Amino acid sequence: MPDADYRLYLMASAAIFTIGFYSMLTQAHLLRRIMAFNVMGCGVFLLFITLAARAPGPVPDPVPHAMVLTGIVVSVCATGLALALAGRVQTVTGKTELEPGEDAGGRSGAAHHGSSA
Amino acid sequence: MGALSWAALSLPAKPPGLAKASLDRLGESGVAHPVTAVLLNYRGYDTLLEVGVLLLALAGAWSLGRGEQPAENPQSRPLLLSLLRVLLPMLLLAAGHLLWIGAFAPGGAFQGGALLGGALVLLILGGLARRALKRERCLRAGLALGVLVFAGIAAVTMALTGGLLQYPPGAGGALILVIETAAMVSIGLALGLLYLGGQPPEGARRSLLATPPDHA
Amino acid sequence: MNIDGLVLLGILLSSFLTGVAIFFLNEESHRLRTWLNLLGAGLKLILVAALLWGIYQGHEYSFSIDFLPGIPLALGADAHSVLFVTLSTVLWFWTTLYAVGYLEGSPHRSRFFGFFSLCVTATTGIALSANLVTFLTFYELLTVTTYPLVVHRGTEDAMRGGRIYLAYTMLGGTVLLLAVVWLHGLAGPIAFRERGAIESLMATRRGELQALFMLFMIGIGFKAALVPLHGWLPKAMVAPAPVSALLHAVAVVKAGAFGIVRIVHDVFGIENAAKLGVLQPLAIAAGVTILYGSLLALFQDGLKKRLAYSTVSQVSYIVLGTAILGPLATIGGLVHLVHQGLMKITLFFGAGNYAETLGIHRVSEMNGVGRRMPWTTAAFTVAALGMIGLPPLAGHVSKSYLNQGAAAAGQEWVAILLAASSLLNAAYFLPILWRAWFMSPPRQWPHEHAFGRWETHWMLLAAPLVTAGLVLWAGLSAESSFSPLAWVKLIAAREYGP
Amino acid sequence: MTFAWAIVLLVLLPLAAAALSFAFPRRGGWLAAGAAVGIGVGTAQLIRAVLADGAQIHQVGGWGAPLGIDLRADGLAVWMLLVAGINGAAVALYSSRYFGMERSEEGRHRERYFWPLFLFLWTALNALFLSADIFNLYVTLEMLGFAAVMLAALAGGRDALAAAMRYLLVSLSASLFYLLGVALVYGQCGTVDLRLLAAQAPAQPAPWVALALMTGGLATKTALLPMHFWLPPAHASAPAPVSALLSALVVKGSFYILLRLWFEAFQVRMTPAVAQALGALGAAAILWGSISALRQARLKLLIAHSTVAQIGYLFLLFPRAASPKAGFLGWSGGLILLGAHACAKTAMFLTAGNILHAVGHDRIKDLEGVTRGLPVSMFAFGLSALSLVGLPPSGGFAGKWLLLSAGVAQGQWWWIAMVLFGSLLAAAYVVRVLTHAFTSGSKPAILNPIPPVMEWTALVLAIVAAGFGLAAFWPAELLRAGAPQAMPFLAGGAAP
Repeated sequence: MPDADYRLYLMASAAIFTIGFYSMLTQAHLLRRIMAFNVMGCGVFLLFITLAARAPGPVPDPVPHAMVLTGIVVSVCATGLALALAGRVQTVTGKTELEPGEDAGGRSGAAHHGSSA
Repeated sequence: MGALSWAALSLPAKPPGLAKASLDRLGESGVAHPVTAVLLNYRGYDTLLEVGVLLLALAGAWSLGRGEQPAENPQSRPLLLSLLRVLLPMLLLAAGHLLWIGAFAPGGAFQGGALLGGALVLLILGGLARRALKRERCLRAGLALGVLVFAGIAAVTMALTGGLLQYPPGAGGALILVIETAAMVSIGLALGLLYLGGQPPEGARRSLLATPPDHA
Repeated sequence: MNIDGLVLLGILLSSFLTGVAIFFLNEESHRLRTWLNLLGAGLKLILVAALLWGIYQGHEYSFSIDFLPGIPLALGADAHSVLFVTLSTVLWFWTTLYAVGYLEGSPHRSRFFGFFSLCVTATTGIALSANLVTFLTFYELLTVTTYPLVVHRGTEDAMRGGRIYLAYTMLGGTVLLLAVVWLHGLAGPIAFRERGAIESLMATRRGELQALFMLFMIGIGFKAALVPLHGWLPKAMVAPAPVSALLHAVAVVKAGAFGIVRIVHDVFGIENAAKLGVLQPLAIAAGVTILYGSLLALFQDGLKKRLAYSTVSQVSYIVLGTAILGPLATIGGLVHLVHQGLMKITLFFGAGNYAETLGIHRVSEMNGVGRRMPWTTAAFTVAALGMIGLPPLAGHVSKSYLNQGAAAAGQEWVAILLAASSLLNAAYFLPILWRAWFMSPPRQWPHEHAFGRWETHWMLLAAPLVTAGLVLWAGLSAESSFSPLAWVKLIAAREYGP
Repeated sequence: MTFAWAIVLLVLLPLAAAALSFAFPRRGGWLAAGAAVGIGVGTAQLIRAVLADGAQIHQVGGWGAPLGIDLRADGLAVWMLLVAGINGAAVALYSSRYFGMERSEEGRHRERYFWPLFLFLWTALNALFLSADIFNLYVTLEMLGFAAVMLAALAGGRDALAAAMRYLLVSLSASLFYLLGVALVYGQCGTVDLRLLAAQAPAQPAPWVALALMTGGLATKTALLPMHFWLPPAHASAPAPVSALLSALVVKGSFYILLRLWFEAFQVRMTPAVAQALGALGAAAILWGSISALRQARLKLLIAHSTVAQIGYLFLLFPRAASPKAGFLGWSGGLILLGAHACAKTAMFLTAGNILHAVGHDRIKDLEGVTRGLPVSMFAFGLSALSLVGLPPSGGFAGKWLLLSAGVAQGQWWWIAMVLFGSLLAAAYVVRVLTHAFTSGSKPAILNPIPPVMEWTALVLAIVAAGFGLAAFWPAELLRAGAPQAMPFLAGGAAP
């Protein structure tokens, strides 16, 4: 791979990760935050793949590829889990966002009891 | 981002990676494709835990309660049904193919499992999986299969060679295929069932936690 | 560590296991609990007697197990230990008897006696500690085990008293911990040794040693109730009478005083401390405490409060004696450790009897109480007169040694101080005695209980009579060879060397 | 061979038990009991092997690093395994009755899912402590995070779900930061093995950035101030045994990786400035956590905020241990404190669960008379408080003593004051609870009876926390086993 291309991919991966993280911090809707997580993940995976491509010879380094595969599976699991949880949050609270600065401590102990005892 | 790009750009262009080592020892690994060798042999332990993570994610999703009811009447979606008739056999075939060629070309349990998962999602969408979804015990067994087979083989290799996931010489390829097959079934089931966002719904009964708990 | 050393462990376990066992008892099993209590206290008494006999026979006792890396948990029986452990064990036995009678019929007795026994375990642990870390450990355990006793009644008042108690003692413990860690950093593990364990640092680390001495005195001063660190003591008076007796005469305050003696004698060494120039400030602090405590005692109407301030004052006699260089003063201070314990516990037993039998809590309610309860009042009188320093009672012995010691050290101000204190003592005790014996009783006592054939429950009566007898004995037989004074003279002789 | 079989017992067994308890939901309790016994045997064997022969290495698949994954058991790893084992077993015992108390469909549902999630959590912890490979650590970290989040959500209420959602998002982002760091490290060094990285000690900028990314992610997962915000709601709204696991063990997993990175793989970068910075965050956490614990109205929240403060203590390990002078004192002190905190915190949360169930709420000011109704539980609370405050002879005392000793040897007075002040604050907040509990009120104390097992489990654990300082020399010895080779500058502080 020509040198210039490879740098471009490196910078792209950093940019994608940063964009994802920025959205994670600024977006409130749970679905958007879950997507932001996936974008962050893409940035990381792109970095792995790019690093693998640097290897001398015709075959890219297989180790980062395997790591990316593992990472993707984990991130798919995480996404599935997060979606299920977000769905449950929506069912129970009727909202698709977390209240800012929400602290379970604000509520009284008695109201809380039903769910956590 | 600046620091990140700067750091990334500062990485050496001719890296001290493991490309050479993993290719050099490919012969000992029992498979011909380097990525599969890394996944199932060199770093098979990662994959073992990862199959666990998948089951964990599914158990976690199920712990939230019952998921959404699939479509009521499959006949109301004729287009989907006719698509399924063509697509399903192809998906199954492709999954089996990917599993098999994983040994020497890009492919393997995850790729195959992803296709199986897709097939399952389509079945659920078409309302064709309703009876299967009610057989919860079978589903649970199928989901746990991958982890159990993988962990079992790890323990057996320990007994045979004294090393965790150290395959006896020559048996690597076969054992990897067994692991991959079991894993593919579990992966496919898990990915497909995650789509429900919870435990498969239970007939006519309302889902357990769908109503908000009573907050006095 | 040797086989004999297991005796030391046995002394600790006799009360520890009793305490643990009592926690498990059903609230209703009074008889079993009483027997367990007396068994534990009696066993401890026997073991201490065996220890004394063994030392007399020339045995040496030590026990240690690994604790922190490089620092063992070590018990030993040197002269200081034996003095304090004997005192606390003897008083313990009678306090237990008293407490059984006192708390008859009140709730939570398993909890109370459980912690009661743990508390004496901590006290004897302090007495038997052979190194600084072991001392610190038992010292903190004492804080923890006394807190439930202070708050035993569970009232708002009790909780407030308990909070204040804990705040003071925890602060003290923290300062002490700092001092101990710092000294370990300088000198490595510190085992108690006659004439001090820091000789090697004297030349190079003078400033640090002075600072350390101050930290030690502040840390322990909280428990010893040195002014201005004494605030908790009157507040802790909300506790039941046996607990007050315990805090003042046997455990907490006494442990503080003992701790100061230990640090001065066996960590710094009294001569080293004198060279560092840190004894004079300590003597002045003790002097201030003596006067301040006596003055405040004068103005208290609550009987227990008056006794509490009296304790603040009297305990500093011990500190004063320790802070004056010279064997005579040392003897006076140390022997007061025993004498003050005997006298003060008698006074608290008396106060408890008045409260429990007649509902009397204030000095102003004590008119004619001597006629209603002659035995209790007699014991109370003996102890009060001893406190004032009337010969031939125990208090007189301490004060005369202190006076002589001060004169020998050229510290004339001490004589004036002691005279003033004696006058103040008389001023706050004599009116009580006058009221009790010579004024006519009211038609009705505030809250009277009937206890059958004696003036009060026999257990409540036995304890103060015995301790009052000990006050008489310690004074009368002071110059015999089996008295607290004789033992203390031995300590002083070793401390000052040949 | 010992190590190889220990791996089977410590990782494969609980993993298989987790899968089986998912497949056979009614057998969860028994499977957990079996796994607990196996883990106990494995840990004991491993401790013996490490004490006898030093650090143990197992090359998974026989490949060896850098191509394969190495597992390693040294003093630090087996100490963590032991702490996790003790607390895990106690939580399992407690949970065997806890979920059954609620005789509803909902309660049965929770119990069915508690066991597989719990077993996955235990698997993840054991695998994490044994791993010597930073990518493998990522996988274990994710397994740990998923299990923790879903356990936290198990309570099912509005608060619990919201707290779990927040926890999940924070945890996932933090993991990606870590993974990004791993990518950069691999890109620079061509290996992800801890020991090989330590041998390379490269000086380029990439590892610095990688280290910063990984530290940020891990510190977030450990809830180090100022990334602690997610912890109190998540820990306080979970079911009691889950709160115990989260506070006692889960946050320690990521802390453990931090130790491995800074003191092993990248020890050359452990400059005084880094150590002081991490320590300063720890000190701030002690202050913030303790003061906010003082202000909580509910017991479980108080305990959760206390966790934030106690995590602060763990980070004092960095400045204390990263010194050639008396480094080992700080190292062993911090790790003993970690163990003591785990036991004490588990005992406290279990106690809080008992109170919550018995009296129907956990408002601190209405706890009057609880000591009368639940003497064993309150006794457990008191004993674990001893350790939290750091009174002798508790494990907390031993840990603080060693940290303080290191501070004295290094002449760091500011830090000493911090440790002491934190102890006083801790005393203040636990006494607040005890004061209310001891006050004899007129209120009906106990609504629901508590199974004795649940009270006694808490008590036994509290006794461990309050008493194991008496044997503090032993963990110090264990921590020395196998440590010096990998961490040369820890050898600087011989035992006094």
